[in-house]
Amino acid sequence: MQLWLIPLLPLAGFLINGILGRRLPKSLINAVAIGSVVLSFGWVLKTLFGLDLNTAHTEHYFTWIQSGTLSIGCDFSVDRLTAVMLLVVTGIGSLIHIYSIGYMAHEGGYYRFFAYLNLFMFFMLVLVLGANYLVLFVGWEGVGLCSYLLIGFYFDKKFATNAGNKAFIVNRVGDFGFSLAMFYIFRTFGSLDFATVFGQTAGASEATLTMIGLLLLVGACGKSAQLPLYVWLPDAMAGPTPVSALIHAATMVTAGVYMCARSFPIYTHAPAAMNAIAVVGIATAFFAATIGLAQTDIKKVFAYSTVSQLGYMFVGVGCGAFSAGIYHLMTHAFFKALLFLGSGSVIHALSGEQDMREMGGLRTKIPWTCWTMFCASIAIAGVPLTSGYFSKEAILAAANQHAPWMFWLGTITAGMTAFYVFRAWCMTFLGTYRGHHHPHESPPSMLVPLAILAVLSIAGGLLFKIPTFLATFFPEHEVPEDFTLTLIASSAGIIGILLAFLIYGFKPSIADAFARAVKPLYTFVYNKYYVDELYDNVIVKPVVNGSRVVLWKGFDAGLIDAIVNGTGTRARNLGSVLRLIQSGNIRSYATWVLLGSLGVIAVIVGIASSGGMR
Amino acid sequence: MHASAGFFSPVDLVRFLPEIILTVVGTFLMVLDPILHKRSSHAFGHLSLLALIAAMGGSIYAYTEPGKSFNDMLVVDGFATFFRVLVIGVGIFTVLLSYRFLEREDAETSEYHALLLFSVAGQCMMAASNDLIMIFIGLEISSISSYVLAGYLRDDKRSSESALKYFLLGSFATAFFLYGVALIYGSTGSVNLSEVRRIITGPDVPSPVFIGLAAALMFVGLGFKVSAAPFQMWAPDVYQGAPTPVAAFLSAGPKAAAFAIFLRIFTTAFEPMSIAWQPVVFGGAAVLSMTIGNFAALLQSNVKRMLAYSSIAHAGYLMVALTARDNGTPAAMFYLVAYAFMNIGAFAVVAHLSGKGERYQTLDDFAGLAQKQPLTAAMLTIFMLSLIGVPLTGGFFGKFYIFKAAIESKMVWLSVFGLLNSAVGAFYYLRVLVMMYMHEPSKASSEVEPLPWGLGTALVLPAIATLFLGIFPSWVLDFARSATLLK
Amino acid sequence: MDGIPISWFLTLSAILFALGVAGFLFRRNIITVFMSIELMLNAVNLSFITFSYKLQKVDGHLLAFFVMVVAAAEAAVGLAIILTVFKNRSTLNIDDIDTLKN
Amino acid sequence: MNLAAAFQMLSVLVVPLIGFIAAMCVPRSRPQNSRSLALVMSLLAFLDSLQLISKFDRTQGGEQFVLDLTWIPSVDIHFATSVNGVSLWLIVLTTFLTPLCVLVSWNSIQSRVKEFYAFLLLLEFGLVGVFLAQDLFLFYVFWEVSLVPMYFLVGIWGHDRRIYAAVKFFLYTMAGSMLMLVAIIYLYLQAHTFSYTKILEMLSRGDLSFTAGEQMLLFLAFFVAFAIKVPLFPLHTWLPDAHVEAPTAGSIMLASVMLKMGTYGIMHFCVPLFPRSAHTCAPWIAVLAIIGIIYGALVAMVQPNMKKLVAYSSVSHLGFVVLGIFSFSQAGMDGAVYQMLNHGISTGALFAIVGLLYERRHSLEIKDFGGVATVAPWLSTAFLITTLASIGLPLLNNFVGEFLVLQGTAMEHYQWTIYASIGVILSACYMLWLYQRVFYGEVNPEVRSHISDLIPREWAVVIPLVVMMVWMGVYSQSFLPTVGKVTALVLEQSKINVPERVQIHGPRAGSMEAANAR
Amino acid sequence: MDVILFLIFATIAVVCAINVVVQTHPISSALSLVGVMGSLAVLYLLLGAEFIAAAQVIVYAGAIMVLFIFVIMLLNAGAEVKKGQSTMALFLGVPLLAGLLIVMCWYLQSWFPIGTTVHFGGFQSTAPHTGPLAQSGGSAHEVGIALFTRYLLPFEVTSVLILIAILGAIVLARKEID
Repeated sequence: MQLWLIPLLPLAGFLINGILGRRLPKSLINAVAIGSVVLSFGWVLKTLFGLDLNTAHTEHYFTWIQSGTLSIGCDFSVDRLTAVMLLVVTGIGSLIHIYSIGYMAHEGGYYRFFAYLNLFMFFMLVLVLGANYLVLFVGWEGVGLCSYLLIGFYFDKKFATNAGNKAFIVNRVGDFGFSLAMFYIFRTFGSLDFATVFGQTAGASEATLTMIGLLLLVGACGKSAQLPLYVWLPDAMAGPTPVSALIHAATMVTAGVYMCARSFPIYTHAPAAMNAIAVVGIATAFFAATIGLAQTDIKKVFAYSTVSQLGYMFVGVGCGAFSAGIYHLMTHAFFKALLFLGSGSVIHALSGEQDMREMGGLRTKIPWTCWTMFCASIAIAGVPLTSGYFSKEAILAAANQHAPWMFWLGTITAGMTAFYVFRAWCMTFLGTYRGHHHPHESPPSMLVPLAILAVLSIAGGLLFKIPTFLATFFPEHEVPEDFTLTLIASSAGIIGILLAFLIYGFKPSIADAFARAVKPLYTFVYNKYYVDELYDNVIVKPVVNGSRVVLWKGFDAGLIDAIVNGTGTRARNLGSVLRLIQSGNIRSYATWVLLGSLGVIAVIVGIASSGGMR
Repeated sequence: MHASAGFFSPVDLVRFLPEIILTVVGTFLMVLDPILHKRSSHAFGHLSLLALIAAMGGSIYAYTEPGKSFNDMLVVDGFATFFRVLVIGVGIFTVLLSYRFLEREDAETSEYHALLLFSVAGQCMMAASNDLIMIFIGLEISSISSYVLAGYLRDDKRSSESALKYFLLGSFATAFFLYGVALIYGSTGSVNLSEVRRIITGPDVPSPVFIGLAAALMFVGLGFKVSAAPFQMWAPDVYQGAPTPVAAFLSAGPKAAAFAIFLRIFTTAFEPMSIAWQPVVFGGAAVLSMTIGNFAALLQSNVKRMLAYSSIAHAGYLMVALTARDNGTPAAMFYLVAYAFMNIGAFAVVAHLSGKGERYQTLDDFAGLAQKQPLTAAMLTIFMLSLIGVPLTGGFFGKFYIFKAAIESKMVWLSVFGLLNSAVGAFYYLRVLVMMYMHEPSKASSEVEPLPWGLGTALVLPAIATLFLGIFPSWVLDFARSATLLK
Repeated sequence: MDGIPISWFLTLSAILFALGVAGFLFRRNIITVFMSIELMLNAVNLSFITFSYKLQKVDGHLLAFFVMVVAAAEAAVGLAIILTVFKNRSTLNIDDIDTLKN
Repeated sequence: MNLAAAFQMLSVLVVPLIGFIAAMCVPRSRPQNSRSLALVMSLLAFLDSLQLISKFDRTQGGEQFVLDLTWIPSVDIHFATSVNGVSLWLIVLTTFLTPLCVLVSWNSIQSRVKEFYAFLLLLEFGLVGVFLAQDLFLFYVFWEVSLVPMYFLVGIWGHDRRIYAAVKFFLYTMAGSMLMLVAIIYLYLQAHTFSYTKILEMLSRGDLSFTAGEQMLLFLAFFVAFAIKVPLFPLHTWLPDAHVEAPTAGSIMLASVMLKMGTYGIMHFCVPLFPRSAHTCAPWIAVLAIIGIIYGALVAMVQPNMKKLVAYSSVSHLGFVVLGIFSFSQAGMDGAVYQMLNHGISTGALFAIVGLLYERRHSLEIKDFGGVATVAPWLSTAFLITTLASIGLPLLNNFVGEFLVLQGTAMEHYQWTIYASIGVILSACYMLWLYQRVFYGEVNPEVRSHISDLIPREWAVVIPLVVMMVWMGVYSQSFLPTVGKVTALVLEQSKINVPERVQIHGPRAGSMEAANAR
Repeated sequence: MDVILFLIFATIAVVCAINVVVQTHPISSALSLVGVMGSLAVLYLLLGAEFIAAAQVIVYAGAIMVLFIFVIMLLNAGAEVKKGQSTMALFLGVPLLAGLLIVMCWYLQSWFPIGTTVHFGGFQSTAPHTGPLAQSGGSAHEVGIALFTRYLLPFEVTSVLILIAILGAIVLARKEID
């Protein structure tokens, strides 16, 4: 079915734009960039319709790495899970590409931006399509690279490049776990192919599988910004907003969820690892949500929200509700992409302003943006019948079955989510304008994607019933419908919304008063619990300074080189002692001759006479 | 032996041919001195060159009649021929080196060349002697002419001091050697090496201790001549003070001859007795020589002096070969050839650069030579690399062969020590290269005159030979191996 | 006592040799130093002659003879060298002849 | 002996030598001629080596193009050369990089041009020789011969502290190779031949055997010489100095090829000759390699000088190679070889581009740069790709090597992999930080006025390197099969005389063992 | 008788030799050296070395020592000036020398315990008598025969040595003699 065409189209776009882009007119760049992604989307649709998705469809292209018994092919495969991911990636991707035309219109490095985006699409599709862990890893690393490049898109800004580095390096920590997991998988199963590996999981020991599962979780934590590796994602907002929408909300960050779901045969045999996923997920969800409550940068709010929502997905996967996790992955892609794009539109309108304290009252000035974002907000808050409602309910139901405390924590988090999203919405669109720019509505190229996404955010949950679609794919036990739980969870969301309206819509002073009342706590949360500072002081600085002072100056220069040079110095010292002997005085030379002769005599005579005694 | 015959046969004369040629021409030069005008001073050089070439031919011709002659005083064997050719070769290069030098220093040429020829003749005798008294006389002929040559620039303070030191200490050491000869005579009743060996291996073995005492005393004398530690003290002072061509000569010719004697006496004549102590004594001397030579050279700023220390170090390597006894003999022979070439070449460059009155001898004077005279610098590079022991040079193969012999004789520790020592040595040889290639030209190298033909030949030929020995060592090696001693 | 033990001669020889060495080491005048060498050679000669007697062979005499010749030759050259040194430095103190060093 | 094939092989060796001699004959006043000559000769050698590839029988694991001429009969030294699936690629790497070095030096070398190119070609000769030699003596000869031109390249055309660096480099290597010489001689005296193949045969037949102690000492003597060259921690301190001070071409050849002499030596000589000792020492060596990986990366991170940073990164990368070899697994060895080639390409490219930057800015200090990406986008792109290759991004070459090494190591010693993988994290830290500081950020006015983008000659340097990075990353099958045949042999040989060693287990067995362990 | 002669001349030799070493003026040393040589000549006679004894007196004590004294006079060498340099020679030299002497004497004593003893006329020529007197083994006749047969080559070669000595002396001292 020529699956290779799906990722290769964006790659071609990347190459064309990347190599020639500087000389091409913008329209051509647009055509190439968007064309390639849209074509790819089309090809995905064509492929999926042409396939029987009940069995995995695998294509082998060439052997990538071979060494002895180790043989890794460049293989792609499509099954139901892949299908969902492909659609989400190419679909949302296409929308965001279109959106970017408007958003990036006035930015430098236009061609570069689209080239990177296309490259991202390529890697993301490879990630999704890969039929073995290593090909998945290719995409995994590749999207990380694109994320790095796009976060640091404004490369003359120190904070942007810092954020890029941070993203890449923290991801590397995750990859460390992922690659160790791969090594362990190969060591255990002798292959990295999904089919081969998963076919053998039943026979493998639980300990081994738990080990693999936990290592994979480390990888997933890095990519999907879970505790304790979430720190890069908020900083990643330094990139252009479409990037935040595409990579850091809709697609790339969900790769961890995808990978865990993909590895379900391993996890189902390793309950401890699954439990770990769920715990990490719920903890992240709650933790990030609390931070989100206090942020004032609009994108930061949504960033923490993303971290939090990813936590939900992990809870889903960890509780065995894989399809629920994927469901939430999809709906989240809709509404979070929309939130980001919407905030992008706001920022665009305000010529780059991101601080919500400088906004307000934009409802009239940019109505399209305002109302599309409202749709997204109610979706994420889990207002019944919106897309977020379905997926979140599914996850919470599974959590309840898994461990009730997770349900309760999840519900509280849902309330907080609703609160901070609407806090942001209110601060942005209600009240009076506090800034000093001249807000203007965005061009249609931006508004059309917003509109489409708004529709999807509201209706996506109903339109695409992922649990049903994936029912045959994942071996899930049925979660009984429990109306009470649904009620509790949705009311938590609605309470959050109301509270937000109450405080930020009508009486913003309450918020200030409250903040003043719990000043230390507020500052603590506002500063994200000082986690960045903690990492900086506990890990980064000691490593860097230790390397400089102890390893380089101390060990390398101070010890090894000192020994080496010291050998030289000692040789010279010996030389200078020998020079002293060479006094130039004939009589002293003669004395040495005498000394030497006596020595030789002593030795020879000594040996000869001891031989003689024999 | 039919020693009763008081006279000698024509064969005896053939076997003594090189020495005859050299002494006759040497005398002839003295006679010629008043006849030839001083301006045509090159004539003496040409003549002695011819004489040396003839003597080389003579020594090869003599080898067509191998055997002992003059009542066993002399033996012409492969070994003797090898060393004769070697020392004559050294003589040839010394003559070539000296043309420009003598001209520059405005020195008498006839006596210089005569002395040189006599000295070479003495060394040839040493190489071919089979009798301690002949060895002694050959040694003295070689040494006394060397003393004079070292002090040849009699108005030069350094030269005369060098001569005095060489002379006094040399005589001092010779006295030890002589005492050793006396003790050998006393214990074996003969000073003929074949005889000595026969007696030592025979039924009436004299006291090994007494022989050992004699050997120790002789070791002092010979160790001095080869500048092996702990008798090396004179070498740096003498080499530094002596005129550079003479220093080149001293570091190669007498050394080679003295090693020939070492081999003849210690590994042949004393063989059954020396097995016990040779490794210790020679090994000890080797270790000391290598260490002292290499480490003291590290700090030298005068290149001649540095080369002197280097020659001490190389004596140490040769001592390693001697420690390895039979295995080491061909190795030592090969090494001496390689060493002679590279050392003469190195001294030739010093002679070339140092200018009138030998002003420029320090390392700094070599700065930038590569820019001013790339050919000279390239040649010196070859010599230095060979002295370091970099492959494809004679020096490397020599070292390789020596340490192979040492390991063969189960002296791995000595090899490791020696080779690590040569890594130390690499440092100071590299300094010369550093100076030549990596610094801006000094006054000396800016003023350096174009390469005269004699010096040029004495540079290029050894360079070629050094490379040749490194790439095709078989020639010399096979000869050295076949030229094992007549026992 | 019937004759003189050989070892007496040899010991005398050794003593003279040692005194020669001592002269070399302790005297400062170059000429005296040189004379010490002659003393050492004489000591060696005594050994040669003594051994010759012991072995009842004449070779030792020849050796001693050659040593004398060598000594003579050395004396001529040595003294000439001492002359040039004196001319250059106007001193005969051996300790002053140490400009070449280190 | 196939003469035509042997001739083909020899021509790769001889062409640079002819080039060297010819370069020496070019008049000093015509530097342009020297450059062109060097380019032509090095390209010729490259084409020759391509011919070699085409004639190479990929189905064979053993030595090919075997040539054996008696050189010094009296000591039984032979001019014995041949090519196997590993040395083939190393030779091609050498001949591939030399023309690039010529191009890179085109303008940057202005003094003593003639000698520079002569030495460069001589260096190529020596390096090719090292990889060809099958006679231990010959190997040693080439080993040392390659040292001399490099010494001059660093010492004459280097930067401020070039002399210190050159001498240090020379002495360090010399000290090690002296030990190797002793070992070679010792081996010869035991085996009565210098022929590597014969010695191996004798070992396998049991005609030649060593006591454990003997073998250990011999192994260490060889290993130390190679380890210095690699350089293995803690024998690495010559490397940063030599790299920083060397001219660009010198750095490229040094890092890309000369370091491989060490790892090639370990794999080609140390392991097959002394398998028991190799196995005994493997844990210790692996520890050193892992320390090197982490240590090199950490120290690289804090370097203020670009070349020094890259130099320390080499310490880290070469640690992987050594680790791979001493994992004694097929994948590990394959990965080690592949990593040698990868490092050759990617570090060569790093040095080349750093050299281009130096040519423009006359500084190597990172703080003197900033914002280069703005003024020289293509240069920056090239460096970015190289950086990514260097930190092991998939689809670029290093990834394949690192993956194989780590996977191979994991098959045998999983805990080693854990520590070694930390190096992968750290490599991203130092390289990206470097990239950020040099290429990103505000354009510094000095940078703006000095730095321009690539010119065609520089494109010619960069493009082949980038192409190779991608090729080797995407389609490793062009290279790995021949390598695998050789490493399989090496593994086979390394099992001789190692009765106590557990047989190398397949993946299934590994899983059982792992399962039992838990 | 022989013993007494030996003891007398040995004592003279040793005392004179010590005098050579302790005298600071070279002339005194030289004269003491002549004394040593003279007494050695007597001991040579005792050992039957007639020819060498004569040569000792003529060549050594005569020619060579005269040369020495000439040079001393020529250079007007005075008593040496003591400068505290090279104390090493003294500190190391004395014990070393004592060591050397003890070792030598010890071995000589132990190696020639009694064996042959020397008495005057104990070394007779083995060759058939050709003259009226019994020939000593070290007579000019015996030495001469050996010199021109067995030792012909060294003998001839010594001429070169003498030649070098002359040449060397000329080369080095020419200016002074001019």
